[in-house]
Amino acid sequence: MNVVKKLFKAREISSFLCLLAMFLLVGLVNPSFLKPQNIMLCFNGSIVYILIAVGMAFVILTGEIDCSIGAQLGLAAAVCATFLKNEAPWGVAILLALLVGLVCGTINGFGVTVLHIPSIIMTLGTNGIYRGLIYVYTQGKWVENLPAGFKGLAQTNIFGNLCWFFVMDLVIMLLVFLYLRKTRHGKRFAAVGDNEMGADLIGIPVARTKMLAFIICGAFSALGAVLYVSRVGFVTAISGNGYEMKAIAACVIGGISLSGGVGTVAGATIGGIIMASISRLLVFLKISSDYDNTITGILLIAIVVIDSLAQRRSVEKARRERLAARVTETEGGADHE
Amino acid sequence: MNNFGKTMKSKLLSWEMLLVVVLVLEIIIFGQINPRFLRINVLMGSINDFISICVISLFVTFVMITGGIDIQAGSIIGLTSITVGMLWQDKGLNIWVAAIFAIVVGLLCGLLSGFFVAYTGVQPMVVTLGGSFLYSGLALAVVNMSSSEAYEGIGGFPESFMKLSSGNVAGIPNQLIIFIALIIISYILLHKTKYGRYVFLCGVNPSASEYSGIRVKPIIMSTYGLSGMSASIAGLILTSYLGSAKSDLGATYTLPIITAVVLGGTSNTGGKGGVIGTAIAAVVIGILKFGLNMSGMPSQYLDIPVGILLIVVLTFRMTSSNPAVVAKFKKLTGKK
Amino acid sequence: MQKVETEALLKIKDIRKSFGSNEVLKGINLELNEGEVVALIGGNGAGKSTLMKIIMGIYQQDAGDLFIHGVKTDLSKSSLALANGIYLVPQEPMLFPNMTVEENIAMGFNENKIEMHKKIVDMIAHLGWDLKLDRRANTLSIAEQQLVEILKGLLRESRILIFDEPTSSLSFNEAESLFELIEDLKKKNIGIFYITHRLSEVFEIATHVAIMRDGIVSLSGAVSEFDKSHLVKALLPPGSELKTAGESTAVDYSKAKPMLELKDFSGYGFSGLNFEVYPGEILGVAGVVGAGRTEFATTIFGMDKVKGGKVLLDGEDITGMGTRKVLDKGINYVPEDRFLNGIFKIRETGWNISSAQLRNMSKIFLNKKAEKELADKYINDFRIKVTSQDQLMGSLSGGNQQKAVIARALSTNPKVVILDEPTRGIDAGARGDVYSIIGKLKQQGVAVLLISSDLEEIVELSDRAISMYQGRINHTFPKEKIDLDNLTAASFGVYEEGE
Amino acid sequence: GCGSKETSGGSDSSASAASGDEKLIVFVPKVTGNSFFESANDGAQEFAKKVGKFTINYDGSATAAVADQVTIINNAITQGADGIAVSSVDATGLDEVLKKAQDAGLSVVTWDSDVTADARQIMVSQGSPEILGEFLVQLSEDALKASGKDPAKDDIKYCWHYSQATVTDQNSWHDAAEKVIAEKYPNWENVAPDNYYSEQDAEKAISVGESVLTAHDDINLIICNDSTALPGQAQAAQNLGKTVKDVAITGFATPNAMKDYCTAGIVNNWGLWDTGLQGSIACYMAYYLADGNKVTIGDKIDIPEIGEVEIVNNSEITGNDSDNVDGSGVVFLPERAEFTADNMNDYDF
Ligand SMILES: Nc1ncnc2c1ncn2[C@@H]1O[C@H](COP(=O)(O)OP(=O)(O)OP(=O)(O)O)[C@@H](O)[C@H]1O
Ligand SMILES: Nc1ncnc2c1ncn2[C@@H]1O[C@H](COP(=O)(O)OP(=O)(O)OP(=O)(O)O)[C@@H](O)[C@H]1O
Ligand SMILES: [Mg+2]
Ligand SMILES: [Mg+2]
Repeated sequence: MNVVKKLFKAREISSFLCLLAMFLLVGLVNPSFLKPQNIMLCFNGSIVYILIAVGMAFVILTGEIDCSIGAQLGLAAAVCATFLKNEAPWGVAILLALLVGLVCGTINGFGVTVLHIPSIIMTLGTNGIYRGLIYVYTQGKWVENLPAGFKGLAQTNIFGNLCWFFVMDLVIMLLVFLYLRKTRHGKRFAAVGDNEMGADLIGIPVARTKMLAFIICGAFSALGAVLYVSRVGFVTAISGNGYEMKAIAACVIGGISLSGGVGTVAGATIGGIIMASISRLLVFLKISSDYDNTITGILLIAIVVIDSLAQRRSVEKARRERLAARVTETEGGADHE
Repeated sequence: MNNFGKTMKSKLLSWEMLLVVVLVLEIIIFGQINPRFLRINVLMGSINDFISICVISLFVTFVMITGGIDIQAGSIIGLTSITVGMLWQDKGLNIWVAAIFAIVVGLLCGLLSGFFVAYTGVQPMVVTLGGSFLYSGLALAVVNMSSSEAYEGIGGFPESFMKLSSGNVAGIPNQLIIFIALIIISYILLHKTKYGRYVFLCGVNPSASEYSGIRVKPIIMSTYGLSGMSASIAGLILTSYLGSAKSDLGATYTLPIITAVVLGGTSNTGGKGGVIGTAIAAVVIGILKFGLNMSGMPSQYLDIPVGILLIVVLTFRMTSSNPAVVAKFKKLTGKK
Repeated sequence: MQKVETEALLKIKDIRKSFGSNEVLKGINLELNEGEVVALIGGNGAGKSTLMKIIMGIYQQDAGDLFIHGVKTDLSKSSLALANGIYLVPQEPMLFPNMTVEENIAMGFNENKIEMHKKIVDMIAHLGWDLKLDRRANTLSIAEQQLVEILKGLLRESRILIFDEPTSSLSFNEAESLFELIEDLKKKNIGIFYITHRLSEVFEIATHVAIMRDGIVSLSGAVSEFDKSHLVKALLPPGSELKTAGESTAVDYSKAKPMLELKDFSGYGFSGLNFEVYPGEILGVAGVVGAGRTEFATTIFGMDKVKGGKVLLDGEDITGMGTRKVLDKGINYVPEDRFLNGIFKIRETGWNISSAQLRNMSKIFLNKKAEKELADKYINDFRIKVTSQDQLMGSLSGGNQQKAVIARALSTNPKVVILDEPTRGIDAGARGDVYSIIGKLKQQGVAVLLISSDLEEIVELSDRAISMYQGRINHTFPKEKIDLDNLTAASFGVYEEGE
Repeated sequence: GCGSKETSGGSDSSASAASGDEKLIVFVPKVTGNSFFESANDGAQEFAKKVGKFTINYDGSATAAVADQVTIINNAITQGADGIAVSSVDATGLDEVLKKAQDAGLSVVTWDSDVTADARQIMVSQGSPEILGEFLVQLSEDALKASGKDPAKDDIKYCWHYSQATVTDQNSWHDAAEKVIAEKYPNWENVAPDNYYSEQDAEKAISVGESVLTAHDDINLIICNDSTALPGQAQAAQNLGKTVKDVAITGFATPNAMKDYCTAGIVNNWGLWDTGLQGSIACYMAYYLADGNKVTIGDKIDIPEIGEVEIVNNSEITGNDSDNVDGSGVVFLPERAEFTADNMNDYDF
């Protein structure tokens, strides 16, 4: 009973319900949306978003933000694709992509923790730099005609039409979830975001934790880049443009607070699926594509506003209940309820 | 010790001075690379290309002082532009009436987002991200209401409207005059009025502001309205400058605006900052891009130097205000 | 590390620390031995917390060394301090707001969950405190947060434990149970630093006392060597005298018209309040933490919903008005949680003082001259220690911040002032200043509602007192009946009439 | 790879422009990082090296913003360039600045995407919207035939998938093609008259593509007149296991971007024109005009390495005689290519 109640209080649940409601609503309008095959396509389509949202979750949990992951993803994808194209072994290409992600993440972390630059500014700056480097690296050209085998990875399905990358994402997410919730080391991220001074007081290395969050975030964007390359099959200089905002939105929709300390990667994953599915929903709703942005905007605002109001209400309700419970009924009838 | 307050003030002053120095350096260096750069009409003309960023960042400063952020201003530019075009062409309104109407639209858009930020407690970044989608979508909806196609743009505006950006008074381009006027207005509003003080106080501690009898929510909401309004002014200028109303103008301005505000010395956590710094910083960035481009650097690479500038300047700023670093530095120089 | 019995547990040697040009510690020398409780006292801003934070590794000293058992030890990071068995219970609670009480306590411990849970439950039971483990920290009142912080410290098996004003917002019996525990700790040979502004506590639990003033330890020794007046004298700057509220002039209630009147006033956390305050009267409101005093005050002030009843100000019904209206009508409130609701930390002291009066001083444009005059007036009147009114609020000491918050409340010339824990965490000198401020208000005919958990304060200042218990007023005391015993008993709901 | 030479060539050029030897042409794409424009640049740079009389500075907006293009042109003027060859993001938005450039003595050529006729001197056109619209319909016919349909008789369900509602050229081709279809094939039904857009985001192109194929599982034809949308749509079909036989997917993209899909039997045919050639002609015309030459309608100009081109009236592309103004005309590209498995390996761009 208590467990069930607790589960329903979890913020991820409200995000999950939101996802469910969205799918069902679209299914009402256009039943073909609910075909299992299509649902799986939605999941397959979110493999990149899930990874970047999970990576972003680390940074946001520590109370910082990373506005450069779109460019990190693009840069790592460009490197990975270029090496693949030049027939480097896959492992080398993937490792190099990860290396790019780690370096980018380290630079961000360095700026935030050592140079004390506010993360939003640091990463806005590096976003420009990394994006510019993609142009330098690729000369603005598309990297295309990648080995068919590598592209085939993203088309290898298990359980019917479900891409194995999606399952991999879920496994990674689960491991990260357990790490963040159950291990002493993992709990540090939320603690740092929740109260930096308090974390410092009990001996949590704040700067190192933040640094680690940025590096992990970089690694996840690089991993996302590898999946991107496999899924899309070509890389352009604008690959990943704007993904940082989508990842942030995914985290927020998933119940992660931008002020740090609150939320889980499960929420980020659900948020990632929602963000990746919006453009699909619209196709099925038969709404003019002209309204893509309008509806995305309305959805985003509606979800976060409703969620926020519900949260506030429940907090306020709990407070009032607790306060009311303090008042004893000494003299009968004096109470005005 | 005695001059604690004064040193703080002079620190701020010197920050703005530093930006001016950077600006002068830029002009000198780029002038060396390409002497045409120094022609007065070239320099003055260059402001045309970043005036929108200058104008909007002045008022986004207000938002950031309340501890918020506004990443929707770019899409309000497009909405304003297409609104003014549509009203003028299809509804036959006088162009200036249409312009006023468009400014009101920008104001309302800003207020709507501001409302959500102030009254529902959703983080400003998310609300304005949603807003940026919403308003760029609405811009397309406005196009659909008009007789022209979205891709065509609306052109052929009357001469008087075109003068907004191409005319000049005593050799000073109108755009520069508008910019200076807006600097003065925003400066007075932020630093000389009660409203401006409230903006600061709400940014420092909203709860303490409530206890001081300040109506925090309307104040916060209003700053988004102001920035929306400034975005629509920028939209008008841009429409006049391009001679064409389009729904996707300004889509790329978000990052430069935030960059200018922060580089100008406004804290992203609220409570500190000012419009003069923002104004200078916006010009510093604009001139940097212009100068680099004139020196032959292709546009797609420009974000690299701007990013580096941002990081270098902030490193300087953060470390110089960090007592531990200052102490270390003093020790080092003292010993030598 | 080899233990050398002859060496002190902790030796502080010539510690120096400056913040910018502000030299806070000018060479501190102090020793702490096993089983000792060293009470550290000193005015606000004397540098007590700063010194403790240096020991804890939160701040780094500019010069000087720390020795543990005679071995020079690097404590420049909190992880190092923790490794050396040092723990600080901070003055301002630093909990993780989004974690539950239990998670907050368990964070930073290495025990497994079940063991930890048991330990926490046992400890709470032992102390007899009322604290729900599954509440999130951001729903705790400031007092409850302090309880959690203390728990964290007690559970930690440290060799050196530092309490920085642990009782500043605790009520009497919670403090008592803490003292009992400290006695236990003493017996376990743990060394304790105990910072406080309440001198009675020094004599109750400390073995030694050290007074900090002007950046040095001006006086130290075994408690037995001193008495209270001795300490007070050592605390105050030379030549100054401790102020009191002065003789209160009796209020004639028979003819007076009440300034503030509550009729069956109910809201969240309190119910059925009936009382009135007269001009020139100080009405003390006693009670334990959670009695609902802050709630009724903030509800009058328009911060929370009224559930029933009426508030009359000078005969006018102001029930349910918003804060701004209430302010205009002539009520002002000094909030309990200074950091959350009181100060604008990163702005000038002048801005802080003028913030409530601003809109009466200026229409559209700021009237900087009037603002400056206002701030100067209060800085002078209240003896707020600042370098200039441009000094940032966050860099003032706690007592001075508190005075500035009171100044802000008085700047609107209210008819009724509600002071909620006005002297929490401020030193004896500043406390005297606040008392004389309250005395002045009384003379000006302002009606003062004094909410305080420091019952001595109520005894000293009030013309009349009420006590609240579980959200209701359970007793009203005329001047002659106000004494510590009565108030304490009433606060705990055990007062018998005619006792 | 070979790209690094080009940029260094670009930055050197400002110096050489000052010395007056070679003309400096600023070559402006609609957007950088798009294979269409990049290959136009490749072709043009190579051509410039062979001809030698001018250098090309390739400079574009990364986000296809009008204001960015205006900035770039302004900079070209102040930088002292001799000519501009621009593919305009906006049909009228560059008019003012291009007139300013002409006043400042620069030659102004547009290519790929035009501005108002009197704002430029020459437009190097891949064809009028009508021509390209018809080309798209022809591509569709071929693709339908390959999937075993008879375009003339069978009921055909089709839709469009391209970048967005605000880009000029793709929308104008769409409009023209729709007119042709309405006239020629009343048996075709557009199942999504509002079109699908993927905003040049490759991932979104796949998502939208997959959804289109699922939401309309009986669709016969998808026309993707955008070089990001076409490979994305093809990838979507591949993900869903659809081949040429199930649905006809065609449109405009570079051969390199589509070869794999063609080999895999997902796409039968698609088209584009020789963008490198277009870039080369545009830059040459800019150089030619900047060199002091005047052109009038009917002139035939011999371009080294390429051959003879003819200047024709503006009305040829706008269909509006009033657009025929002095000193302004159009050059048409000689051909548009349709790629299939048979010829795609002859091209490398
Ligand atoms: N982080 C800081 N930056 C600048 N000044 C500081 C900082 N922390 C403390 N100070 C200054 O150092 C002095 C000592 O402060 P500290 O908190 O140690 O006083 P305290 O003795 O604990 O006073 P209280 O009894 O009010 O708690 C004060 O003048 C304060 O303004
Ligand atoms: N859930 C909550 N969220 C925010 N603030 C809260 C919450 N619960 C309590 N508070 C605040 O905590 C403060 C005081 O709580 P406390 O437990 O001390 O009760 P109280 O009635 O003020 O007790 P006292 O009689 O000592 O004043 C108040 O300011 C109250 O508004
Ligand atoms: Mg202290
Ligand atoms: Mg209270």
